[in-house]
Amino acid sequence: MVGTPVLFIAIPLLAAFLIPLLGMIWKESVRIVPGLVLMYLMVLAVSLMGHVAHNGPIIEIIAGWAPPIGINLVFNAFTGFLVTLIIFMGLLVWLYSYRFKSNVEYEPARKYFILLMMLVTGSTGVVLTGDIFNLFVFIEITSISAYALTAFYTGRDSAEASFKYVMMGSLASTMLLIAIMLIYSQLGTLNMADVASKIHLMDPTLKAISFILFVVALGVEAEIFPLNGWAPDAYAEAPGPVGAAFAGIVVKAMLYALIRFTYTIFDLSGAFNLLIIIGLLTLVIAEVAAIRQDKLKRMLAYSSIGQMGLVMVAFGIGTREGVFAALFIMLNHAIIKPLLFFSGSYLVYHSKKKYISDIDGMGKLAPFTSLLFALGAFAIVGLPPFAGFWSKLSFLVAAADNDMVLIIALILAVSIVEIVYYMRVVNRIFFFKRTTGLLARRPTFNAYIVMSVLGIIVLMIGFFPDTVTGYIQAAADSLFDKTQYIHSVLTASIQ
Amino acid sequence: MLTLILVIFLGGAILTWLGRKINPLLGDLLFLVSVILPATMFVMNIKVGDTIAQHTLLGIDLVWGLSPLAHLFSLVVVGLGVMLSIYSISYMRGKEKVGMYYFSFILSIMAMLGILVSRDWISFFIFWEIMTWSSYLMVILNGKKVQSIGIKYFVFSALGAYSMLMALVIINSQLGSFMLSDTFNNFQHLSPANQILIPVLLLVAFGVKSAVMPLHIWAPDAYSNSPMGYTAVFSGALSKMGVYGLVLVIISMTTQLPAGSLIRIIVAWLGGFTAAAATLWAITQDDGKKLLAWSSIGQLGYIVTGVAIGTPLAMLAAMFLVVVHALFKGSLFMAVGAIEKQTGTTDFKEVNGLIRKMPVTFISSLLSIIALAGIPPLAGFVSKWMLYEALIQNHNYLLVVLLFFASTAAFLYAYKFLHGYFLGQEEPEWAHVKEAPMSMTIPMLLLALTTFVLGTWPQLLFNSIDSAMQYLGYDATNGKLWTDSVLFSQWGDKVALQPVLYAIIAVFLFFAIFLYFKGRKATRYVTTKDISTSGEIPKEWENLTFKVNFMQPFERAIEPFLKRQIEKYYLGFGKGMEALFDFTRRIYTGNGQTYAIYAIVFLALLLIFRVSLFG
Amino acid sequence: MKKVLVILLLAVVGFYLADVFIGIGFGNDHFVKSDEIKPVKDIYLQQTVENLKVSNAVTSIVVNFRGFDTLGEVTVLFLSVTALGSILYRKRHHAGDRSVLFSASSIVTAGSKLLFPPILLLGAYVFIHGHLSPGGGFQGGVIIATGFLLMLLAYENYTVSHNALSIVESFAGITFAVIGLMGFMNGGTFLQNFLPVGTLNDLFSGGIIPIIYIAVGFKVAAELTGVIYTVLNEKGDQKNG
Amino acid sequence: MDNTYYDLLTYVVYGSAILVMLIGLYAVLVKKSLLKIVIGLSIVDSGLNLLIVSLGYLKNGTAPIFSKGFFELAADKPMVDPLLQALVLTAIVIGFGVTAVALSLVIRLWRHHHTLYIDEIKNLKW
Repeated sequence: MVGTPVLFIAIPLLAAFLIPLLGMIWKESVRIVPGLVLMYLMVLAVSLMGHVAHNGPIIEIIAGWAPPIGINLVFNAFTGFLVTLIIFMGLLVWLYSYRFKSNVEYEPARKYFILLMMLVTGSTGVVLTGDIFNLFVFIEITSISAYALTAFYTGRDSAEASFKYVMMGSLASTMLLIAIMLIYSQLGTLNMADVASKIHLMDPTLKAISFILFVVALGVEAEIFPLNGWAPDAYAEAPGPVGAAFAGIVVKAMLYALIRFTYTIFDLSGAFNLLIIIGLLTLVIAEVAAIRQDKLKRMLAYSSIGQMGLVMVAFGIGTREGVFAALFIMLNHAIIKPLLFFSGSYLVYHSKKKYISDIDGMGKLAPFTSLLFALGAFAIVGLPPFAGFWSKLSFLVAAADNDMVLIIALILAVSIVEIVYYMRVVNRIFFFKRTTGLLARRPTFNAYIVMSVLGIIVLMIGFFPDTVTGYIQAAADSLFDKTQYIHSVLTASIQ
Repeated sequence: MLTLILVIFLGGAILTWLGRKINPLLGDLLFLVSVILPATMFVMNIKVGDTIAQHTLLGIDLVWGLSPLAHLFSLVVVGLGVMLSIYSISYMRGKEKVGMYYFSFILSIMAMLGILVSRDWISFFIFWEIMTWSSYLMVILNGKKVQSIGIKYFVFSALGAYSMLMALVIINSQLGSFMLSDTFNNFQHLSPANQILIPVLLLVAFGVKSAVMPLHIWAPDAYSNSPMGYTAVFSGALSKMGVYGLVLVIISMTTQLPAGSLIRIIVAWLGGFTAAAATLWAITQDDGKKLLAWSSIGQLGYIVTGVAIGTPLAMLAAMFLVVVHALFKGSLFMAVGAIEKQTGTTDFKEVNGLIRKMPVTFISSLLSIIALAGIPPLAGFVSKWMLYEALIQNHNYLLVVLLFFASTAAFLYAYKFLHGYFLGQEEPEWAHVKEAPMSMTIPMLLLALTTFVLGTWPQLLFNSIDSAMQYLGYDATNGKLWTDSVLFSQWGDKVALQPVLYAIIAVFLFFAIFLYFKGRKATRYVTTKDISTSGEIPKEWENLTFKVNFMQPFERAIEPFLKRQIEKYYLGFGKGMEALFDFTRRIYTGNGQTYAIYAIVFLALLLIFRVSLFG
Repeated sequence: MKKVLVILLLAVVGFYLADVFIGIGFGNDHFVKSDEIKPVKDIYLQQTVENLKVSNAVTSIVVNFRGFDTLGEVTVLFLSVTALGSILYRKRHHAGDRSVLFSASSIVTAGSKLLFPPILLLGAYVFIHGHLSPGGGFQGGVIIATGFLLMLLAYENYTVSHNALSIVESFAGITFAVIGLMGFMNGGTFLQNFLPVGTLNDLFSGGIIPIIYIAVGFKVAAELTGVIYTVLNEKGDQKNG
Repeated sequence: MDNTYYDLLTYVVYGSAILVMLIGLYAVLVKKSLLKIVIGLSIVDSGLNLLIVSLGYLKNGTAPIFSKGFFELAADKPMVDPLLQALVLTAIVIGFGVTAVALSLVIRLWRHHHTLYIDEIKNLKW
């Protein structure tokens, strides 16, 4: 072991506080330090994953107070899987931004990298924490970083997007707090495991109402249908790598929170049906909106929302296979969507309005980027032999095992819509004549590396899905095993 | 071994694509190697067997083997693949996106072989999808009408693929296995609803690829829009994958169903309608590619009808037509490709009198057209005869009438094709046209001659078909199945040769004489502009070829049928959906306040319906 | 029309919320009556006296029991300052005048000057005695920031060094994090107390709690001042920015 | 103090806290000025904080501070919930952070659009 889970939070925070000081000495350090921190966290995550695989979950106690008194962090197969994913994506986003932002002045650059690191840290915290109120704090850390990153470009309508995000976000945090207070007022505890073990004592009405508040609050961040108005704007107006980070990191963490509440903390039977309903709504509306978009990033944003809906439906199945499928889709989405955002943002780099029509014929000008975009598009619509196919298949198998024939039909119908809009873009890239005089921007070396790594992972999961399914299976088992979670947290003590 | 072959295909595809970037010649060479080498390995090494290779992905067993039925189809794929790979080298020379063409070509050959060797639904589906998107790349390769034709093709393919996916996950959930054999053996264990649902879904899936009537609208455009070197594969082999699937579904599934005969009759009628309507459409086309595309759909209609009827003779006819259609349609598409390559257009109104410029192309087209039209000495006749006979035996007289009508009408477009390109006035515009290079004409001719051989000695193929049919559960007939047909029982397999040979000799003599006279008289060029008019002087640009509105009276006659294009309904549906989608996305008004109201409304709704949600 | 609908909507939501909270009741022990339920607040109240020797239970919760939350909270503040800087960032050549254009009367300026030191002193007192009396780092920090706000309002040309602010802020943050990490000494956990706790109601009691709270105080003061300064300087001079 | 007094107080305290929240929400949902919306958000926060603090109150309760005075004068009185107060502290700080960000965004929007009328600031839609 090279550390304990709390370092996932402590080290980036320490670094965030240090960076302004270091920046006074050596300006380049504001770019480098976040990367070093993320690299260290990556090593930490991998080594802890290895540890967890052999020795069971790690419960980190903070301030010496064993749960349920103090706050604790839980690093088990499930959270570990997500944390590793989040940090890996964070590292890639950093690497991609490293030169992407090299033309930005020192002041904004410093802020960009601090905010990016805190975005990753906040998401990590959301996943790791074992305390409801601490979850709220980390959600706020993530959101504030996200607000600022959305509005990072001064020129465009980014402030508008960010403002919508702030509006929705702060309504959400209000509801989250009310829900937390309702739980506390009944059970006298804030620890997730403790709440989960006592939730059956709670009055059903209060339980349902607090769950509803949680769903609405976390639904804003997890982009479920009526609450996701901010999302396409934010994705589209944020800098390219940030859009990727939203799709690959933030949504994942927020969805995790929603799932944690549904699966572990609450014992409401109707919760799964609710997940399916809102998941389907989200999926259908988002894909339907995506097909009519004329801006590339906006289309990708809607597609991302749609995928989240699919993940929610998969979680709503409520079986182990469903969870497996959901996590698999999450993993694939976390890898493919950033690939699309990265390559897409280079394809429309010089375009002012970022219209899809501006990428006509880009295949000639920027073959590598275009190819990777096409790979991502093929993978995300679930064409075999690319990554997305396996997750879609495992989802459908899980759904079919539960006799959800109509839902399968609906989802497949929506997939056709998805295929149409992705293929329209791919067609434009490769088979259209260039109509605008805009030149392609050559990706930086780092961007090449990042996109290649993602492309290789997409291919790898496509051809050898078993390289990742072991982890996903362990994660699914870990999420599913509620009693084990409760037991391991409540019996934790300082080593 | 099998895995190795597929990996060679895959690696070859990528290497070819890369090689093409380095040096065109290297790309050509790699292309040939990576088609022919694994294809040869496949033919030499892969024998019929249940499990040849096995992999486990995601806890699902992927089992690969070769059934006799698949073996029959694989012959078509390999044969066409090799021939067309040779053809493509010359055909694609000097065109754009050759690398992508090679890449998709190799991949689709791989995918088709993969489909055939799949013994489980998952690998079947994977290869099916690879086939779909690799052929999709071909359809849009020339960059024309990409968004309409390409998307139409992909949407229909996706519709089919997703029907299949849905069917196979239901199969898995009910039977706990993705194996094809388990599906067929345990079909009775499915619930009654699923027993109907699954065949229907699979029929949709395979019906799309084999262009059965309401699902065919992608086909004419897709066929004619892809490069001719590939269209031959498309129509000859790729669409046969749909047939392969149909055979599996109809024979192995619907026969176990009480309602199965109804399904089969419906499919048979759909096939018949496809044949008839596609033939009518083919007649009205002015472009060789389009004509052949529609003709392919029509021929597939015959095959589907044969498969759906499912009596031994019908099956035999259908299987025979599968092979033969691949041969003659391959040859014809190659011919059109050659003409396109040499003249730059495929429009009947523009190209004329190529008979002397491109004699080899003409000969092979002639042979293929004869086969297509079902004129006796060639293979098309054998299969069509058997089909009619099977239908009559089965008392499907109306269907016979329909198919016979289609077959007769097919003469019209067959003639139009021949006349359009090769006969008629020789225009000075095409005086410079030369015969296509050897690498194009030889595969073309080879395929045409094979058609001829198979028409004369059909029993060459019958053994393969027979073992395939035994595999499907027909009575073991020891190679005597075809004696069911009057055609052979009267003549006998040995005797069949004589009258056929007489016929061939007669035909050839006729053409030799025809050509001789034609050649003698051809000293005088009659151009389209050399025409007497009553007072009006035709303008330079007015195309006065009599091939303009060649079939006008006929077209007028069938107009009422043609007006009811299914495509219009689909387009209307598509437009309606898009309008609905556009309306739906207006939910996102852009006003942050509205979003906040949504959130509160959502909260209020959940609070109000809390009881019904959570009890 | 829209207003009416919104009011109806809010009435529905409000009805449910009010229903729930009135059901919970005011001023009584609202926890579910069950043997399994042992509200953590009782443990906190007990432990703060027995183990931590901190008289202000809120402080002991904020800094120790739930110190991790506070670390996050401090980070939120830090982030909002960073976010503010990033959102309002402009290239230097846009510099204009400060947006507060009026000049305060001499009474205000003189009064501010007079009040400024006591305000700072009060703030410092509040956060130094955070573990003994109501108040603490946040409250003290806010008080200090109001002192700076007063000065900024009173004097048109009053400037605060951005560098100084960010150094204070960083050092305070680092102190918090490092003290947290020092908890790992002696096999402890993050943020665990490693200093002697002293006796209840002494100024030097509570182990690391006062130290952290003082750091928090500095940090909050610096950050709030930074926020105020950034917003006031929107349009304004970028001398130190 | 008797129970009816507390029953009445329940309505008054919770009712007013929730009313404050609803007023804030009303501003968020109806008012057209961005600035008013931000103010509304901050009013919602205040109402929420009121609600949380009053949730922690106990009859006859005293502040959760073990000062000398407590031991001398009020040792028998129950202490109000210190945890909720600590949480409110956190919530206030976070609310402050969000409000600051929201206000800075309003400044940015003013720079671009020279209006704060929300119906005019919707370049991003559909």
